Amino acid sequence: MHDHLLSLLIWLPIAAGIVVLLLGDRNIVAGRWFALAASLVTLALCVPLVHGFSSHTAAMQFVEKAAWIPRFHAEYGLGVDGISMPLVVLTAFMTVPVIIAGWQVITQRPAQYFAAFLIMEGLMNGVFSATDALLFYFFWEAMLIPMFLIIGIWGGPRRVYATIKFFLYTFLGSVFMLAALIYMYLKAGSYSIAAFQALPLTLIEQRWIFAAFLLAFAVKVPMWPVHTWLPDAHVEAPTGGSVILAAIMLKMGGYGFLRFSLPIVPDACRELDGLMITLSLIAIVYIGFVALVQQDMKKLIAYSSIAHMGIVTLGAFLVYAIVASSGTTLDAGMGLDGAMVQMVSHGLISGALFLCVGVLYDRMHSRQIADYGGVVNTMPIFAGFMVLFALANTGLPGTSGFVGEFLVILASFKASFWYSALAALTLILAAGYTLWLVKRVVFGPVANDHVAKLTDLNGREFLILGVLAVAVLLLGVWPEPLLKVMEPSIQHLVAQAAATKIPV
Amino acid sequence: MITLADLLTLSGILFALAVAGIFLNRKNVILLLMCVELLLLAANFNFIAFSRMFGDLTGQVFVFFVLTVAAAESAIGLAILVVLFRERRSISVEDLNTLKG
Amino acid sequence: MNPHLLIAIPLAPLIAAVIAGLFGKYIGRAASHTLTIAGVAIACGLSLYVLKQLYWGGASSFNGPVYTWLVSDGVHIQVGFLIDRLTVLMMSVVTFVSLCVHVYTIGYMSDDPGYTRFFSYISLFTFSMLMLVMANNFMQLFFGWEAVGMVSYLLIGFWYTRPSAIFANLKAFVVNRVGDFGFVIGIAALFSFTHSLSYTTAFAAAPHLAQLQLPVFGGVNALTLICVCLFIGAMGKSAQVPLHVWLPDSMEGPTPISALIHAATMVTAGIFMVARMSPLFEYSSAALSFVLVIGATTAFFMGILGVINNDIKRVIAYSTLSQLGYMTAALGASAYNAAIFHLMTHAFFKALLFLAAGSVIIGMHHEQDMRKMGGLGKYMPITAVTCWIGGLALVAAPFFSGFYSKDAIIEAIGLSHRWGSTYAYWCVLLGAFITSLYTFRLLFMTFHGEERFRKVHAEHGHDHGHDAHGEHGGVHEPHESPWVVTVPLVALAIPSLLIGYFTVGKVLYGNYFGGAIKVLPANDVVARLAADYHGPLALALHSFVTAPFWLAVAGFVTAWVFVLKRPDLADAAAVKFAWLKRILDQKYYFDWFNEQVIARFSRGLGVGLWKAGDQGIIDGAMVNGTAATVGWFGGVVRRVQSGYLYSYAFWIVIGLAALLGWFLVHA
Amino acid sequence: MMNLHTFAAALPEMYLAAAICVVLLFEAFVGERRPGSTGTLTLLLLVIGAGLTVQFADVTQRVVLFDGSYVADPLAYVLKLAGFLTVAVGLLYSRTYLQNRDILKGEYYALSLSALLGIFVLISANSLLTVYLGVELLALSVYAMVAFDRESGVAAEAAMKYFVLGSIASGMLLYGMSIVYGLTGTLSLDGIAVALSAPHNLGVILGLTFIVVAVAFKLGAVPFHMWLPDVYDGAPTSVTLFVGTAPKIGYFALALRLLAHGLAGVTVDWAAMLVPLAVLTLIVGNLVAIAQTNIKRMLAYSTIAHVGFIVLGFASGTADGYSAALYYTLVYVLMALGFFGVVILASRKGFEADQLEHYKGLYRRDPLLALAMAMLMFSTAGVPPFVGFWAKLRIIQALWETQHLWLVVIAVLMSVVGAFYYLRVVKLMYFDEAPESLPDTVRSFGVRLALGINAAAVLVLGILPAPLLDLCARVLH
Repeated sequence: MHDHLLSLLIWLPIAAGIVVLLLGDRNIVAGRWFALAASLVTLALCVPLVHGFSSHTAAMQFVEKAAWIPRFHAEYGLGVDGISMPLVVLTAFMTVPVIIAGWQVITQRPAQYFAAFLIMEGLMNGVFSATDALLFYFFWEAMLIPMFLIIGIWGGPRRVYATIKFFLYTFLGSVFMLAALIYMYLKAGSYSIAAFQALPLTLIEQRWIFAAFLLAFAVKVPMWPVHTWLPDAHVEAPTGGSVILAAIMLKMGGYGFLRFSLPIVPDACRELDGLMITLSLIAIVYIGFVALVQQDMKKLIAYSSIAHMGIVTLGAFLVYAIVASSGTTLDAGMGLDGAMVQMVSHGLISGALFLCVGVLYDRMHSRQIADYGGVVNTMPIFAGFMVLFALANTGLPGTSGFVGEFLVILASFKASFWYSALAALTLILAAGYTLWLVKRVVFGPVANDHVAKLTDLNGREFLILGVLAVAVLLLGVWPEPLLKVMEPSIQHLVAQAAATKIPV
Repeated sequence: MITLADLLTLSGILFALAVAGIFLNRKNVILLLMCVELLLLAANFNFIAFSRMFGDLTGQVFVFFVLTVAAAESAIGLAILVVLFRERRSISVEDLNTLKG
Repeated sequence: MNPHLLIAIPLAPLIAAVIAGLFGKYIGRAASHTLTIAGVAIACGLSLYVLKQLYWGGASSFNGPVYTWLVSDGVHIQVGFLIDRLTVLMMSVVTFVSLCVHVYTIGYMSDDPGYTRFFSYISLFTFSMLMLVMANNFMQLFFGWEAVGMVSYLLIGFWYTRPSAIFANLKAFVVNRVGDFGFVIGIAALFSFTHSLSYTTAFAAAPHLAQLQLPVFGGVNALTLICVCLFIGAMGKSAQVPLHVWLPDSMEGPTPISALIHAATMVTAGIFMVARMSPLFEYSSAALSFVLVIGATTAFFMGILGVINNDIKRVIAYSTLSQLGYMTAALGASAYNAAIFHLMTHAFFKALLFLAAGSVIIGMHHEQDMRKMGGLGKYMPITAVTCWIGGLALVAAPFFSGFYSKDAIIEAIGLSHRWGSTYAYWCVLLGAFITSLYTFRLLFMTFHGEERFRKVHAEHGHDHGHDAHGEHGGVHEPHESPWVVTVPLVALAIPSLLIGYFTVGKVLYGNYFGGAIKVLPANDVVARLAADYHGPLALALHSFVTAPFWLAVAGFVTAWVFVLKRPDLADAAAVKFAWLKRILDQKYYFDWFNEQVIARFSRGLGVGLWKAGDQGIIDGAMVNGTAATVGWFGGVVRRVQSGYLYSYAFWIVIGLAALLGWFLVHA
Repeated sequence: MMNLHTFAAALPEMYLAAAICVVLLFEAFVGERRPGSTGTLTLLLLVIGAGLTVQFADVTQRVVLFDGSYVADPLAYVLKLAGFLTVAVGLLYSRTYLQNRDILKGEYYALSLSALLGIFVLISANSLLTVYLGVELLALSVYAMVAFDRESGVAAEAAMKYFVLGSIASGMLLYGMSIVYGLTGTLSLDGIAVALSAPHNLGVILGLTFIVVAVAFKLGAVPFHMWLPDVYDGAPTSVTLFVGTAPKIGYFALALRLLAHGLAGVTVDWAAMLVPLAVLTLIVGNLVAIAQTNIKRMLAYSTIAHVGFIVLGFASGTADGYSAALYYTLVYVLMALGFFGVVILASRKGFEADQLEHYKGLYRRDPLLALAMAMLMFSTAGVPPFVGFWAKLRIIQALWETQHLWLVVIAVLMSVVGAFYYLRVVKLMYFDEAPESLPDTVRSFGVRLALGINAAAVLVLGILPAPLLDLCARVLH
């Protein structure tokens, strides 16, 4: 089984999704349970994945290779290393709560709902475990379709605008990447990512390719100024959609930077490092202020996601600044570690926060902060979770939110005082917007009789929030296991990024 | 003595006339059909001229084919014209504008 | 020393807190408080045991890891303990005060629905504080640092239905985050030079760092930058001007919290941290001057605010600010051990004062306004006596614990030659007068004079919070509080009275701290004080001929005149110096500035960036703009398809001509 | 030496010619009494034809017949097979539609077969004469088909426009051919390929331009595209389906035989001419499609946009480019069959489902149809995992191979613009509520099955693209 584990992780959920689709809305009860079972099995498949994963090598593991398009040297190649494995696990982990969250809430076309998410899971696992660029792109794009439908069918009032915006925005970003991939294929004679990473490229070529990658990944992350699709998409998407968007899809941008930009066009990255760091810092500060004044809970969390992903991109591109300023790669890996941890942690926290909003939305069908107040009086347990995740979102030590930010800030000073100063502003801003949200929604006297009628979490909601809470705390108290898995790959990545690929 | 150049010039003029006729005429579809015929004739002229120059017959054979096809073509054209007239009670080019945009 | 034993110290309260927090509902109130008290008691006992080991048992200090938090890029970031005499002193104080507060809470919160939650919080706080104190590296220090802030956030907002409370806790957290912002940068800076987060490495690197320049702000000394950044963190936690604004508001929390967190322990974390970092600060005179000036300013100006306030808890809160200023100023003068010594004594008597105030508040049925009290002495004798003891300790009356610590600070600053020390000296000196003025004003207004509460029961009963003796008319006699309240008072009164007398010789002038605190010989003012130290008795007798003592007496007299003898004079003065009073009522306009300028600006900026930047330029112009343009263009091109045959033909000819023209020309 | 076997390669054409006669006779004697039976017969004949083609016309290398005016090669084999299948499927979809508008006549089938014959002649043309005959045979049959519904005025108008403009095009084609003949003295494409090898020569360019314009017109490249929307819009949907599919194969062959083969010597010239045409075509096609409210018109403009891609393939002027274009053509035909099929199935007697509004909430009324349409739309937009993605990929690859950076950028940008109006269809079907009053869709099992297979093919070929990609590359190398 080990030699087809990744294939299973990809195709099992997809197949399950199709089955659910075929079961249809008529026997949805069976469909639901089947979907849940499928997602749990997929999660269970991660156990051998984690267990069999060797954290002593940067090489790809669980490698699978099969001919796909021999004439164009594109193969069905799968494999995970320390960078992708955690993200695969995160994907499998976050899908379960999404399935559970939609349990009774989704009444309209439920079969398609669960099917869409299962298929998404498979495709996302594909993105993270593809070792062939064409295969990667294949999954990367295919994923847009289910998300497009999820937002469009189960979304809010402006869902059509939001989903088309989402699709075109990301599509625009991706097609340029495709052009770049084909270009490199023609030079490298193969679509394998490893071949691309080994391919020498002149600085001009690298600039163009970097630009193409930037467009694709920056939109996904999203980085300022191509972030405006995210708030709309989040606000309109159903809870599950928001969770997957925030928890996994955004990570693909970060993953793309680590897997493609840094190792494939290191010289262009070195050259444009300042730009990337500036954009990241703008995301952290600018977006922080924007988040402060949001009136819609989901929008607020969406903006906070952008700010937190700013930490990720900052950490990713610190490498060059550190090498430039200190002349050594010492501590360069710390930024990348921080970026990775931040991705995983943000996946958990933002997912949890969106689930919290979902819990409220299911009861009051409003996301407006103004409609709430004093929720703690009627939903104490929920309030407990909400406050916990909010504090985690502010990067409180002891929660996973702290680890990534701390590492990135530590590393950033090595590059420049100002980087760390601006990055550290997130401490203040995040505290500002998150806790102000909590103050207005959770605390205070009961605001209106809708709030007065609220009922506290049911077992289902308690279960998913509880699991996430445990995960957030565990990762915060003892991140070493995660770091251990990543370390060799990160070191390898640092080496790749520090090297030059300009042919002499 | 008629040179190749003369013939080519003539065919060129014919061609130009035909084309001009097609987009200058706003009245009658029949005229269009005639222009089309003229167009084909211009081409035929070339073929004949060249075949005489080369002294091989293929060009003229081609012309025979063209003439045949032209006949079929005008047949179809007139047929369409009939249908059109039945529907629209008009064969004015000006009225052929319900499909646009 | 046995590490497992050390681990048990923070763990006991943590476990208790978790159980009480998660299962409080099921195990019930009694179980919860027994459990948490047991947890803290264990911690306290063990701390005292460790203290004994270290001081009398001659055990050497412990510095070792507990577990590896993470390894990033070869940097091992560990959770670990550094237990030396400084640490263990803090541990003992924290756990002891915490224990008293736990017991006291049983009575104070007896009828609060959030009873178990409260116990869980304060136990959690004890854990966090211990982690902070026991840390041997900056990561863990920062963890404790933020954790105590988080618990304080939860506790200030404990009565979450009070708008004022949830405003105060948000304010507290954000202001603290401003401090932590500096703190984390300081840590990052230190890390970037030492490539490690452990204290020992950092301390070792200090002399070297003092030689380095950083190319920011046109070149600053690396160590100065680091120390100032770290101290900004301390300013947040220890409420130094201008980051002090959160502390008075934090009085919205239940009184035990004010005693434990906002007087005795958490707010002193900053003081402790600087003392802990003395090996760094010692090498940066500039940073120490900064510390000195900030501290002195806080000590004097915040004290003044105590004089005009009528809320019994807020008066004590301002006094806390002022006393923290004293400690900070002491740090600035390199008199670290004096600062720690004052921290310890202050912890006892200030906690005492708060708990006494709490007892008064219970006695007055949750009335906090001193103008509605008076003459309570005969109704609640124990409270009154203990409160007097605390007060006298606060004003540094000879023989009282506060005297030994505070006097030393004033003396030390007087001896210091550091830049700003003169200004600081005058601040702390006059501070002595102010201190005694507000202290005695509080004592007189509360326990003596006419029984004003009889007049005011009409509008009595504002802002009850959760107390169950809710709405009720008619006068009710103030009554002494139950034993669970008074016992802690007594328990704290004893050290407030005595601990200074018995420990000053060792802690302050002896070599108690050993290597825990580093002072360069050149800066060592305390050593010079020690030179003419001849025992606590002599010190106390000598004080009768010193300025601070007489200033305190002056304060006493003034308070007596204005409060008891001629209350009308106070009002007259208020009228005469109306401008001054307005400034003071506005607390020097700090809050006004924060709310009207900073907060408003941030929101304005946010709205601006959102509406103009995101929605206007990016979305409006770029995104939707492009879409609109494309659509519009499509509509235009569409019209070319006019439907007329001849125009179609015409386009064909155009195309043909264009191609012909272009290529014939270029052929 | 010259026995029947020599002509086996030309079997499809001969068979088809015979088949046309059979259909006409059958219609004359039986069809009158049993309406629809002719249709069945035609389908049967087409299937048999495909079978015979596989049996006899599967040549392994280039076979030249009839004094070099006819060629049969693997490419021709593939294209003819595709032609048979396309027409068969198209007619299958059209059946009910024709019935509902009582134009279910034998002539319709005869015309489609003769059009197919024209396509085949084009496919196997190896001399200017055959090319011309193929073009005309195809064009004349299609003119007639467009005007087939005698009750419809717009159809007549469309036919007339198509006819006139088409004639101009053939006139230009002819004129260009005459000049080429004048330059080379031969009609055989092989001969021309040998004779014409000096690019940038005035005479060549003169002739070339006329030919290029004619080819561009047939393909529907801007600014010679104007007939296309009107014809797609005005013709009965079944005819639109036909015009939109099979002839593309023929015109691809036209471009390939005439330009890529015959005028190979001056590739630089005609490729250079195709570049601006392709760019214009991409831009105009996509932009105007956005502004459409009639789905047939929208699909017409989308066709133009796709033609832009196909022309780009030719513009690269390399064998790989041609195979990319071939792949694109086949894929496009497959998808066009699908979505026009959906349009046909969504229409009923007296109701033409030609407005975009008619697709609102189609998901509710007919989930399967909506699903098929959605898959086809995503595929046409070029989104994986559907086959349309590979078509675009191949074109971009061909452009990269010839260093056409800017063409790549434009192609890529336009594929994004294009995605918008395909998404809009999905949005209408899935996100909007169905208005009442829309009639049911056609439920006949066979047709739906065929459509299902059609849509499934789009997915399967998308996930496993290797075979078709291989085929297209092989037949052109």
